[in-house]
Amino acid sequence: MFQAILFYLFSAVLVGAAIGVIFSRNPVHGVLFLILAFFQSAVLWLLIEAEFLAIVLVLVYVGAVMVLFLFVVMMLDVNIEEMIGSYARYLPFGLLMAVLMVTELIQIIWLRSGEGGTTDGFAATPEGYSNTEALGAVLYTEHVYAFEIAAVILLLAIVAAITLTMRRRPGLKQQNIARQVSVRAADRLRIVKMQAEKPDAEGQS
Amino acid sequence: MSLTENLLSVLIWLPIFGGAAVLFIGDGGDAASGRARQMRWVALATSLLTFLLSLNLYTGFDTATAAMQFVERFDWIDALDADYYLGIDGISAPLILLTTFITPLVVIAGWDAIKSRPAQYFAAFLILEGLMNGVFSALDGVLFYVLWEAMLVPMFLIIGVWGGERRIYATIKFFLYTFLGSVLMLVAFIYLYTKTGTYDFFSFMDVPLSMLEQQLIFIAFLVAFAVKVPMWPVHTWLPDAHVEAPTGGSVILAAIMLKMGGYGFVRLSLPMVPDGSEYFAGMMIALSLVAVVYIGFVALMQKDMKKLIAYSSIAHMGFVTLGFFLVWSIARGSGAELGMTGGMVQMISHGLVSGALFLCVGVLYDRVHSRQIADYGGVANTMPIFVFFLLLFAMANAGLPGTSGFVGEFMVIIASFKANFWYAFLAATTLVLGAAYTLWMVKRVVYGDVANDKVAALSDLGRREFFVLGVLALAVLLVGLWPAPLVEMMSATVAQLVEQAASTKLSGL
Amino acid sequence: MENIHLTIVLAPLAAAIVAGLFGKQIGRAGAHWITIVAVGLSFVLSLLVLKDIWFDGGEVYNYSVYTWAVSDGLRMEVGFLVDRLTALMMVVVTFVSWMVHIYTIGYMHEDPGYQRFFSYISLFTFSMLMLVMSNNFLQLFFGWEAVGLVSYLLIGFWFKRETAIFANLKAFLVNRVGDFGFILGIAGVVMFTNSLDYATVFASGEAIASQQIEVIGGNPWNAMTVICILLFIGAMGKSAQAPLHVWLPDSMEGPTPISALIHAATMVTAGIFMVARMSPLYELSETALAVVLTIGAITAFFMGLLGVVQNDIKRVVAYSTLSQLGYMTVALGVSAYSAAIFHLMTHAFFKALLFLAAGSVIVAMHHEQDIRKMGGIRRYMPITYWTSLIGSLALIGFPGSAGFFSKDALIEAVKYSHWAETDQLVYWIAYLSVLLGVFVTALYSFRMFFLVFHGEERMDAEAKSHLHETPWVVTGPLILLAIPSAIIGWFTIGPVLFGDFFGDSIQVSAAHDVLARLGETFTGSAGFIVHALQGPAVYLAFAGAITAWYLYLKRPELPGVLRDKLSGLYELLDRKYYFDDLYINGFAAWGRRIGRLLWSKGDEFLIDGLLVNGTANTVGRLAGVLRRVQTGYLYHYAFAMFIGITLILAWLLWS
Amino acid sequence: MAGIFGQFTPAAPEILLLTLLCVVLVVDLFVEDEKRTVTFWASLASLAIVAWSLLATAPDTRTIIFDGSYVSDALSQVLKLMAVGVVAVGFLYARDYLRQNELMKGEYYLLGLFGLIGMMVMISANSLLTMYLGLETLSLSLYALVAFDRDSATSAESAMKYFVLGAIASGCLLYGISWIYGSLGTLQFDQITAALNARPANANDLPLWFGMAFMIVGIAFKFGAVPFHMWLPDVYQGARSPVTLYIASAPKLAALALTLRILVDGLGSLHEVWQGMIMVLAVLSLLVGNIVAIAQSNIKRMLGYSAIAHVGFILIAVFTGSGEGFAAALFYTLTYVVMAAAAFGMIILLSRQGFEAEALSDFKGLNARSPWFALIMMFCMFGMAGVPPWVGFFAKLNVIAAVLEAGFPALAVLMVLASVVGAYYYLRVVWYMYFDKAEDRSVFQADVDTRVVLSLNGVAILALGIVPGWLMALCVQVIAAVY
Amino acid sequence: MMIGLQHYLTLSAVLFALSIAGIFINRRNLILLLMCIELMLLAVNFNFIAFSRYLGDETGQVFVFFILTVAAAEAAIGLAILVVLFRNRRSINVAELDSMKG
Repeated sequence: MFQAILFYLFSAVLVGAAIGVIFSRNPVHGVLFLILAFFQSAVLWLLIEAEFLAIVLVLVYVGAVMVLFLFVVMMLDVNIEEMIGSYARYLPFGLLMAVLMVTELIQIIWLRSGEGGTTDGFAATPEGYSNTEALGAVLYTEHVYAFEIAAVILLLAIVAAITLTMRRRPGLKQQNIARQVSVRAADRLRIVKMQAEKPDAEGQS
Repeated sequence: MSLTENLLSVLIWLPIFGGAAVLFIGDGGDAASGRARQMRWVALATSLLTFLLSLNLYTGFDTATAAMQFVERFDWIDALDADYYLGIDGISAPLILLTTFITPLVVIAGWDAIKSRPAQYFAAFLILEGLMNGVFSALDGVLFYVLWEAMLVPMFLIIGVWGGERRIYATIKFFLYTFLGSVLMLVAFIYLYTKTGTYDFFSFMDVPLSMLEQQLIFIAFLVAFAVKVPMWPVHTWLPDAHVEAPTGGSVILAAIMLKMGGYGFVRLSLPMVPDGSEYFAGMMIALSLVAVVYIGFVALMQKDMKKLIAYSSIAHMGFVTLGFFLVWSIARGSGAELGMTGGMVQMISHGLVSGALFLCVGVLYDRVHSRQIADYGGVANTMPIFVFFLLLFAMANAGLPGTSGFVGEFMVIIASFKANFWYAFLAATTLVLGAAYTLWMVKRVVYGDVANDKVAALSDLGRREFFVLGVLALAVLLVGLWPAPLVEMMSATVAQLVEQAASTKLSGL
Repeated sequence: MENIHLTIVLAPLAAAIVAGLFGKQIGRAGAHWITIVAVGLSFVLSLLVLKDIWFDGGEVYNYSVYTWAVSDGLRMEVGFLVDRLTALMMVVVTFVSWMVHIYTIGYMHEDPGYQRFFSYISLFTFSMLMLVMSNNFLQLFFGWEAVGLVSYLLIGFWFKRETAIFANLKAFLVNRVGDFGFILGIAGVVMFTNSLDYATVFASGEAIASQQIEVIGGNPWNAMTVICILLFIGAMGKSAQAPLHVWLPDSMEGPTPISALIHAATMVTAGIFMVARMSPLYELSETALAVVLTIGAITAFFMGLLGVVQNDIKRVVAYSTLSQLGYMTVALGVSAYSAAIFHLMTHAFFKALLFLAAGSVIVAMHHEQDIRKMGGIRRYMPITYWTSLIGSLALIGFPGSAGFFSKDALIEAVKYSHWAETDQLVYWIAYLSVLLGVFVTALYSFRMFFLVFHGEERMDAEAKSHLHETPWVVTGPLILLAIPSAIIGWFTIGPVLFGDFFGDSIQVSAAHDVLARLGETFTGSAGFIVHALQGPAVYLAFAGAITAWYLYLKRPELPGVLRDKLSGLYELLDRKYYFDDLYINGFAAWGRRIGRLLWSKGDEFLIDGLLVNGTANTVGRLAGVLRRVQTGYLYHYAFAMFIGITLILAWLLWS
Repeated sequence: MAGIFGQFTPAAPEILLLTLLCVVLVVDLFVEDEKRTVTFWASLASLAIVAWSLLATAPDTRTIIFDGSYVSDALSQVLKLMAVGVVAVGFLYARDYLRQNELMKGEYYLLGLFGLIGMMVMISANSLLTMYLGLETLSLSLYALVAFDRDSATSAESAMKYFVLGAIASGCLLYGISWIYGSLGTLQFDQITAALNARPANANDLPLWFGMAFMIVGIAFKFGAVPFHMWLPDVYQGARSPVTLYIASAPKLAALALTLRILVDGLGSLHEVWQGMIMVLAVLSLLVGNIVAIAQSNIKRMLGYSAIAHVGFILIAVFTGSGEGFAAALFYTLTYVVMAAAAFGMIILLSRQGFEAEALSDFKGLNARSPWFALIMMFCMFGMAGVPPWVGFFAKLNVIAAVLEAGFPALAVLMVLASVVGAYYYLRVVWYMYFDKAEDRSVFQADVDTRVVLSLNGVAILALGIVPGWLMALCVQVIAAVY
Repeated sequence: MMIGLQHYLTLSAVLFALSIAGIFINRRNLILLLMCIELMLLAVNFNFIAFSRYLGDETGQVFVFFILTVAAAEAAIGLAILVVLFRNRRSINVAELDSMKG
C-alpha cells in the first residue's frame, strides 16, 4: 500500500514534470523540468528494484546529458521572447493525438489484456540478488557484442560531434609552436641586393 | 553453328551491334565530315547485309508446315524459366522481311536529310531494326516483352531528337501511351507464368483457362495491342507521333511498329485466349469498323499531310483487326482464313504503302519545310517524277487493284460479307472514304497551277530518293499483282491459327 | 491462241510503260509510234480472234494465266475468257482506241504532256482489255478500277485547270461509290459460291437464287437479287446511270480524244458489258431486272433532256452519251442483252465519231467549246461536217444508219418485253422513256448540229481567220469511224440480235427472251427498216430533227422566248435536276462537316483532350496537390507519422 | 583461427572494419589538408580488405554467434558485400566533388565507414538489441553526414529534420521492441519465432500486434515508406550530393535486412497480421512517390520521391510473404542500389566547384556535352522506370510475379499503372538530356578512374538487364538457404 | 491492489503520449523537441524495466542500459547539429525550417 502511495505520488510529479517540459516557454525551464522528470523516474525504478539503472540515470543522464542540454541552451542564447509562440493552434491536435494514443494503449494494457484488468505486484527478487551484479554478469558475456557496438556508437558520437562543431575560424590568430621552434634564420630574413644609385632619367621616362 | 541455324539471332544482333558500331564511329559532330561518311556506309552496309541475310528466311521457308522454323533455344533466365527462344512461322516471317526491307530504305532516305547527330540517328534505326526482328521472332514471354518495350526507347529518341516542333509532347505521349498499353500485357504474361511455370508461348497456348481468366487476359492483351495498332479510341498518339517524327521515324512507325499490334493479336490473343477472344470478337469488329468509318471521316479533314496519312493508317489497320476477329462469325471452313490472311496481307501492304507515303511527304518536307497541304499546290508542274510515285502510292492507299493496298482489303471485305452484310458494308466504305481523303490531298498538293514560289523552286527527285521510292513502288506493285507467294507463306500458319482460335481452352479445366 | 490473247493485252501495256517512263528518251514521235503500233497490233489480233471464233467456229477459251492467290479454298486467279461477247468487245475497244490514238497525234500535237497522254490511253486500252477478257470477278474488278484510274488521270490531264482536277476527283469518287456496291456484290458471290470464276458462279446460279440473305434483320431477301443489285450499283457508277451519272458531263474537262474513247465508246459501257456478262445471274432475279430497267429508263429520258439546254459542244454529246447508256441499260432490263451489246457497239462508233468531230471543231476553233459562238462552220470544215452528219443521223436512228438498227431493235424489244405482262408500271415507264427519248435525242443532236455547222457565223473575226479543216490525222479517224457508223448495222443486226452470235456467252431464260420472239418476224436488214417505219420511233426522230431545225435555224429567236416562258423547267434542266448541288453541298459538304466534327469534338476534345491529356493533367494536378502536403515543417512531418501510427493501431484494435 | 577467438571468425569483417577504421582515423589525423586523398585511398583499401575478409571467412552454413546476437548466413554475405561495394563506389564518386568544393575532409570517409559498420551490424543482427544498435550506428553517422557541410543552411536544416524524425522513429521502434520483449520475453529472432509458435492458441496477441505495429513504423521510416517518408525528399535535397548518394544507396540494403530480419526471421508467424499493414504502406508509397515526383524540379528531390516509389515495390515484394517475394525484394534492392549509385554518381559528375547540379534543367543538352554520359544517365533513368532491357525491369517483373503468385492481380495492375505514371518523370530527364539545348557547356572535372567506374556502373545496369539470370538465381538461392 | 506491471505500462504510455503531444504543440524551439524525444525514450525505458522485472529477466534492463548510452550519443549529435543549424541560421525556430518543401 505504501508502495502504491509512493508510486502514485512520484508518478504524478513525473507526469507533471513531463507536462511542464512540453509546455515550457523557456527552454531552460524545460531542461529543468526534464531533470525533475528523470529524478522521479529514478525513484520509480528504485521502487521496482532496478537500482543500477536508477543510479545510472541520475549519474550519467542527469549528470552529463542534461548538463549538455543546459549548456547548449545557454550557449545558443536564444531570444526567449521570440520563442514564445501560440500553442493554441496545434494544442487541440496534439491533445487529440495524445488522448487517442493513450486510449489505444490503455486498451491493450487494461481492457484487453486477458486477465481482466487486475494486476499482481512484481514477483519478489530472490534472496541475495544484486541488480548490478546480475546486470554485470550478462553485460560482458551475453551482450558483449552489443556492448562493443555501443562503444562504437560512442566513438562515432565523438567523431561526429567534433566534425560538426569544431571549426577553424578564418582570421583566427593561432600559434604553431612546432613551426616557431623549427624556424631558421633563412626563413625570416631575406637579403636583397640593390643598386646603390637611382636609375637614370632616361630609364624613368 | 551455321548461318541458317542461327539466322534469327543474326538478324537480331547484327543490326544491334552494327548500331553500336555506328555509335562508336560517331560523326565527329559534323554531318559532312569524313567520319560521318564512314559511319553512314557502315550503317548502310549493316542494314543491307541484314536484308540480304533475311532473304534466307524466304528461300529456306517451308510453306507446308505451321510449325516454327529456324528455331533457336537457349536457357536465358533459369530463375524465371525464361528462354532465349526464337522461331518464325508464316505470320512472322513476312513481317521480318518487311522490317529488313524497309530499314535500308530508311537509312538511305536519311542519308543527307539528317544534319544533326547523324550517328545517333542511324544507330537508333539499326538498333530498332534488331529489336523489331526480335519481337517478330521471340517465342518466349519475357524475351518478347523485353524486346517489345525496348523498341520504344529508340523510337522515343528518334521522335524526340529529330522531330518537329511539338516533338516532346508527341514523343512523351507516344511513350507513355504505348508503355501503359504494354505493362498490362506484362501482367498477363506473368499471370500465365504463374499458371504454367514457364514463359514459353506454346505452354501459354496449351494451358487451360477459365472464361474469366481468358477475358481478363484478353483485355490486358487488347490494351497493349490496341494501342499499338492503334485501334479507335486509343489511337490519338499516332497522329501526333507521326506528325512530329522525322521521316524515317514515321516510316518505321507506320511500316513496322504498328504491325506489332496486329502481330500480337494473332501471335498471342487468338491462340492463347481463344474463348476470351471470341467473347470480345463482336466488340473488336465494332471497333475496327469504327476505325474504318470514323477515322475515314476524320482523315478527310486533315490539313497536315502526315496527319492525314497517319489517320489513314489507323483506318487501314482497322482492316487488319477486322480480318482477324471475323474468325468466329464465319461458318467453319468457308473463309475464316481468308479474313485472317487478308489482315496479314494488309499489314504487309500497309507497311509498304504508308512507309512510302511518309517518304513522299519527307521528300516534300525536305524541300519546303512544311507539311501543310495548304502550302503546296501544283507540285506536278515541277516534280513530275515525284508525282508519279506519289500518285502510285496514293492509289495503293486508296486500295486500287494491282497495288498491294487492294489485296488485303479485298480479302477482308469478302470475308466480312460472309460474316455479316453490314460488316462488309461498313468496311467497304473505305473504297469511297479512302479514295476521298487520299485523292483530295493529292489534288490539293499535286494538281493545279503552281501555288507559290516555293513550289516553283522545287527540284525533282534526287538519285537516292528515286531509288528508295522506286524500290518501294516495285514492291507495292509486286504484292499487288502477285500476292500468291506471300499468301502461300502464311497459309499453313493461318490455317492453324484459325484452328486454334476456334478451339476452346475451357474444356481442359 | 493463248499467246495471241496475251499479246493483245500486253502490247498496249508495254507501250504504255515505255511511253510513260521513257517518254523523254523516245521523244514525241517515238511515243505515238510505239503506242499506235501496239494498239494496232492488238486490233489486228483482236480481229483475228473474232474471225476465229465467229467465222471459223473456234472454241471458247477459258483459262487461267496465273494464280493470284489462294486462301481458304478460294482461288483468286488472273485468266481469260474469250468467247464471242469478249471477242466483239475486244474489236470494238481496240478499234476505237486505235482511231483515237491516231487522232491524238493531231489533237494533242501542241501539248507538253504528249507522251504522257499516249501512255495513258495505251494503259487504258490494256485495262479495258483486262476487263472485257476477264474470266473471273477479281480481274473484272481489277480492270474496272484500272479504267477508272486512267479515266481519273485523263480527266485531270490538264492538271493546271481547277475545273479539270475537280472533275477528275469527282469522277473517281462517284465511280468509287459504284465500286462500293460492286465489291460487295463480288463478296456476295463469293459468299454463296466460294468462287470468283465466272463459269463456276454461273453454274451455281440456281443455287444462289434459292438462298436468302438477311440484310435488314427480319427481312430475308433473295440472295440473287441482293447480289445483282449490288453488282448493278457498280455498273451504275461506271456506266453513269442516274443518280451516279454526275461525273460524266464533268469528265468532259479531259481532252476530247479520251472523251471519245473512255467517256463514250468504251469505259462507260463497261457496266453494260458487265451486266450482259452476268446475264446468267440477272436472269434469275426479276427484281434486279426491274431495277435495271427503271434506272435505265430514267437515265435515257431525263439525261437526254438535259442535252437540250447545254451550250458546251462536248457536254451536249456527253448528255447524249448518258441517254444512250440509259437505252442500253433499258435493253438489259428487258433481258435483251444482245440488243444492249449491239447498241453498245454501234454507239461506240458513232459516239466516238461525234466526239472526235466535236474535237475537230474545237481544235479548229482553238479550243472554243461554246456552240453559241460557232455557226456556219460547214463551209470551212467539210469533212468534219459530213462525218458529223453521219454521226448525228446514226445517233438519232435515221433509218439505215447503224444507230437506227440498234436503237429500233431495242425499242422493239422494250415494247414486246415480258414486263408488259408482269409489271405494267415498269413497262410503261420504260417504254415511254425510250420512245420520248428518241424525240429528245433528235432535238438536241440537231440543235447542236445546226448551231455549229449552219446558220450565221457567230465566232469572232480572229477565230474565223484561222478556221480551216483539221489535218488528216484528225479527219482520217473521222472517216474511218464514219464508215461503220453508217453501215455496220446492215451486216450485223441479223447475226448479233437474232442469230446465235453470242452463243452461250449470254443466257436468257425462255420467258424473258424477247429477242427470240422478235427474231421470229425478222426477215433481214431491209425488212427491218420497213418494219420500223410502221412504228412511232422513226417519226419521233424526224420530228425532233425538224423541231431543231425550226427552233434554231428557222426561228432562232424562239428558244429565248421559250426559255423565258418555261423558266422553271429551264432552271431545273440548267441545274441538272440539282444533283450536283445535292452531292456537293449535301454529301460532300456533310462528309467534311462530319469529319471536322469527329475530329475536333471526338478526337481532339473527347479522346485526346478529356481522356488522354485529361488523365495526364489530373495526375499532374494531383501531384501539385500532394506535394503541398510536404510543407517543409517538421511538426507536420511528425504529425503525418503519428497519424500513421495511430491509424495502424486503431486498425489493429477495432477491425 | 583457433581458441576462444575462433567463434568470432564469422564476425571478422566487422572486427576488421572497425580496426581499419581506427587506423584510418589515426592516419587522417596526421594528414595535411592537401593530402586528404590518402584518407580516401586508405578507406578504399580498408573496404577492399573487408570485402576480401567477407569472402574468406564466409561460413558455409547459417552460423549464430555471440550468444545469439549475431548471425551469418548467405543473405548477410550478399548484402554486406554489396554494401561494401556500393560504399566504395560512392567514396570514389565523392572524391572529386569533395575536392572541388573544399569539403575534402577525412570525416566524410570516416562517417561513411561508421555507417557501414552500422549496416553490417544490422545485416547480421540476430536480436532486436543488436539490430537497434546497428540501426543507431547507421542513423547517427547519417545524421552527421547530412550536416557534414557545416556552412550549408539547407544541409543543417535537413539534418535536423532527419535527426528529429529519426529519433522519433527509433523511439517508436524501441517502444515496439519493448512490447515484443514484454510479450515473449526474448529479443532473439529465433527465440521469438519459437516463442510465437509455442504460444497457446487462445493467447492474447494484441500486445504483440501493437509491438509489431510500432516496429513497422521504425522499418517504414528507415525505408522511407509513406506516411513515414517525409524526411526523405528533404534530406536527399538538402544533403550534399555525395552524402545523398551514400544515403540513397547502401542503407537500402540495411533497411531490407531490417525488414527481413524482423518481419520474417522474427515475426514470420504473424505474417497475416503485418501483411495488411505493409501493403497499405507499400501502396501508398507507390502512389505518392510516383505522383509527387512528377511535380519536382530538383533532380535529387525527384529521385527521393522515386526512391519512395521503389520502396513501395520492395515492400510489396515483402508483403507477399513468400520465398519468391523475398527473393524479388532482394533482387530489387540490389539492382536499385546499383542504379541509384549510378544516378547520383551522374549528379556528382555534373556538379563542380560552387555548383550543385541538382536542378533537372542542369541536365539539359547533356547529349551534346557528352553523349556517353548522357547514355549512362539514360540507362539509369530507363532502368529505374522499369523499361527493359535494363535491369530495373526484371526487378519489377519478379515482384509482380510474386504478387500474382500470391494471388493479388489487382495489386499487380495497380503497380504497373503506377510505373507508367512514374515513367513520365524519368522520361523527363531523358528529354532534357536529349531533346533540349544545353544551357551549360562546362567540361566535367572528374578523374579518369571516376569516369571509368561510373561508366561501368551504368553499363552494369544494361548488362544485368540482358543477363539477369545469375543474379536472380543467386537471390533465389540466398533466400532459399535462409528461409 | 498492488502496483504492478500494468501501472508502469500505463505510466509509460502516458509519457509516450505526452512526448508526442509535445512534438506537435511545440512549434518554436528545437531544443524542446529534443527534450520531448528524451521523454519518449524515458517512456520506452519504463516499459523495458517493467517488463524486465515482470519477466525476471535482465535482458530488458541491459537494453535500457544501451538505450541510455545511445541516447547520450544521440543527444550529443543532435545538439551538435543544432549548433550547426544555429550558426547558419541564427535561429532554432522550428517554424522557420521550411526552406525545403513540396
